[in-house]
Amino acid sequence: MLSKIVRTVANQLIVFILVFGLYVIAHGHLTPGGGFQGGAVIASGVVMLLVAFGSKELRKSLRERVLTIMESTGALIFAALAFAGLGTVFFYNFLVGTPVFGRIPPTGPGPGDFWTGGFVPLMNFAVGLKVVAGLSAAVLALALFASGEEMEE
Amino acid sequence: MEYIPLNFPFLAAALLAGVSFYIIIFKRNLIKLIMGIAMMSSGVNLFLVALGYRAGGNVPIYTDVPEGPMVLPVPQALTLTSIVINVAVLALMLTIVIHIYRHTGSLDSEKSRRLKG
Amino acid sequence: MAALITHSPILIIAIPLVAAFLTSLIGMASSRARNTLVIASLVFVAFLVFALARDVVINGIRVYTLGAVSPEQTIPTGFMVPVRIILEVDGMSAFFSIIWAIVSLAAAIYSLSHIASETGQTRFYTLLLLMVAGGFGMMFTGDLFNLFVFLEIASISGGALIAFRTKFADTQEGGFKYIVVSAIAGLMVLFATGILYAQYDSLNIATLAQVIQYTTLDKIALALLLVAFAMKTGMVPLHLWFPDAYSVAPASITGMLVITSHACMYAAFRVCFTLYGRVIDSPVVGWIIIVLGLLTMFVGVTMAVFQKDVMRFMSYHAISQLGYMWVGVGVGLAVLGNSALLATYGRDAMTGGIFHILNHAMYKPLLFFTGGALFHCTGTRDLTKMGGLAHKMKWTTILYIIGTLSISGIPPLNGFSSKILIYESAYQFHPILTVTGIIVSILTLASFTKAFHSAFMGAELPEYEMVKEVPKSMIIGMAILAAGIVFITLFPGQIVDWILHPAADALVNHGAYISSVTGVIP
Amino acid sequence: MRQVAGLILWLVLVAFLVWGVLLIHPFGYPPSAMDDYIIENAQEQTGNNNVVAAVVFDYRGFDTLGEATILFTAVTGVLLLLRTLKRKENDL
Repeated sequence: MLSKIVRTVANQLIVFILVFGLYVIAHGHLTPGGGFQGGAVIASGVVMLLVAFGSKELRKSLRERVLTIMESTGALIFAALAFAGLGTVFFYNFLVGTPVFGRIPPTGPGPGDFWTGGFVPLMNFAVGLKVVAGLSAAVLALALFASGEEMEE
Repeated sequence: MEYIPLNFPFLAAALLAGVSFYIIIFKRNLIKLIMGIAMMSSGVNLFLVALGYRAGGNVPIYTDVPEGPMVLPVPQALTLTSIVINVAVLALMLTIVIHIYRHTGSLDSEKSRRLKG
Repeated sequence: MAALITHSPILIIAIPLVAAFLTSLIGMASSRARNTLVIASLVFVAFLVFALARDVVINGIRVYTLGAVSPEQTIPTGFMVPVRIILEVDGMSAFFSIIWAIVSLAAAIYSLSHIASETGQTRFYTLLLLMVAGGFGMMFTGDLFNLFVFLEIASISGGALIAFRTKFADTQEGGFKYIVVSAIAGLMVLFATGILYAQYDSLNIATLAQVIQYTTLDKIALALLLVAFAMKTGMVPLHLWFPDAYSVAPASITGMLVITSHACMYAAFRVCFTLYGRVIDSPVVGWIIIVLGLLTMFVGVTMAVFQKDVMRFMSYHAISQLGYMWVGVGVGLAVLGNSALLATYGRDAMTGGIFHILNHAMYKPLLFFTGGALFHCTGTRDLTKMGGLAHKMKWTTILYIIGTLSISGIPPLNGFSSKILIYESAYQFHPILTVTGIIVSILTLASFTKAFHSAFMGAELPEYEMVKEVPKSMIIGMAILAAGIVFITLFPGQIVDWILHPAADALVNHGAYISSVTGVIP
Repeated sequence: MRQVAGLILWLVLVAFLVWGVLLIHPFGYPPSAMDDYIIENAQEQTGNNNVVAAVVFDYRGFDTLGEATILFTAVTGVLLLLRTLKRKENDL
């Protein structure tokens, strides 16, 4: 655990990191970024908390079991979105043309519309969830092991 | 915007991979070996992403982009995939190295080698 | 049913994936439900594999374009090359997927009691299913980058599973070596993919095969691909990591690793025969493969003779047996350009090599499983410390004998049928191949007899007085493979007609593979 | 002796790589039939302004499923290897 100044600053900063990460994930179909990148941003915020508070303290609010459930859920949502196109073909972008994220942007450079992209924004969220949980779980597990803590099954 | 002689970016990628080969062949410390593999993957990623560059091209993202040619999107997607794969490989390798260190008390690949023959 | 067959190429890959994700959730609640899910999904996948293989052998190559308007629409309307990822299942892929389905099912059943006393079983089964998905992906994909992705899935899950027993130091070293070798091989494949993409702006194997020119760059890419896949299969002189990794994994995983090395062999065949099939300088590459294959046979068996560790001993034999397949298919590759020689003996040599893959995929996992059973009961892998176990472990002894007779090529058993095919056809190509093969075969029989003697025969040792026969699920796992051996022994001709000739013809006939994607016969 | 052999192997590898990359098309002028098709049609076919996102999740979505699976595999592997070896009473 680091000094009080670091802990306080980390506590404030995590909000901004979360917001930025969510922005990167949510606008993955419009601007540079996406699920992997945004997930890595948020996971780096978790690593910051780990450094500031130490693995024992962080573990009180972030159990490995919860992270594992989050990761599997993210992966399942991703696979389910791919399976949903199976009426036509696996990975068929079935949301294009529907009211949900189904708008087609005008061809060529433009300002961008949030409700476009078919299943891509949803997949970005699923992948983001998965990456956040996965990277945090891996780093947390390494930190716990290094400090001699017992892992839960 | 001009033609760069000798394909300089590709050469840089090849040399990066070459340096990492040196590390993998000659260094005995396991952490250095892992760093060598990380460098090799960086070299390959650099190679892939350099393949997709088009002279004077913009990012392949239509949101508020200036008119003009775009760089190729597929190598960027491949590089993204490859980066995530390398992160995964590195995490697993580091975990195993922690165990090796715990068992043998050494990171030297010659000292920790118990499997013979 | 027709829809199921249409979608089966993707379902065979996706069902183990989804089952893996579900396993990690369900495993938290109930271990019984988790085991049921694992076995049920693998049984269903095996059913799909057989249905798909039957369809492919009867109706020809099946393509599946992911994300297109219909599975058969490989090329988008108004364009000339494929844009999306295409799965392509021909006779060769179907053949390998049958092997993989059988062995992974047997390994999962075997694991049920083999790792019953360990912690972390939920994650073990999750990784096992991911490895299954990775293997099927490698066999079915028609896209070079996708091949790399699935190669990495299979390698990473395999590496983690090798290191499963973390309390032993040697498992960690074996797992580390496996992951390092896989990472380097994967990066070489990726570099070669980049080179091919840079020239032809495509990643689809069929499209690349149609336009490939065999320039210097293509030769470099070919060398990189072949070295990478040969390294993953443990071909001499890149075999040093192989026994270290294979001997320390849990026995069920070792059995599956054998098949992942066959999957890498499949990838090497796909590169030689399909991707470069139109342009390859086949005698040169064929001879390189044959010489290295002979070396692999010989080095593997000579190293095996001196081993005391039962799993290590079998790993060296696995290297040696892989040499037979390289030689058999290498002879076919060397005469690929000459249709007369190909008809006289080339096709038979390739059929023999592929037949040997099938046989090896049955008896080698069986032998590894019996080795694991010995470890399970005695707690040691050292052959010199075992003895007299035949009295206690009757079923294991019988299954071990079946495996031994088969690997040594004793006449009625299946190992003989494939070896005789290789010997006969390779003799016409060059007699030295057959001579080496027979010598290696004799050495194999000798060393397995010696191992049998030290582990099973002799007086009962006092320290193994409490040893009992292994639990039922392990015997069932081994019996599945033994049943496969018996089936092949009884019906070798039918096996050759049903699946081996279609597989060998699929390798030679790269035109069909290309035209089913591009619609143009090169 | 080993050092010399390693050095020769290394030099051969580097020469091989450098020789290879010097033969590739001039930097900045790649062949681009497939990519041009994607750039032109990504907006209309998938509705994405971000062409890279369209490639990652739509055209080559299966690769991304594999990539997500690899991350899942590695995290599962890390947690598997760092597990406690002691067995609890209600352990699964």
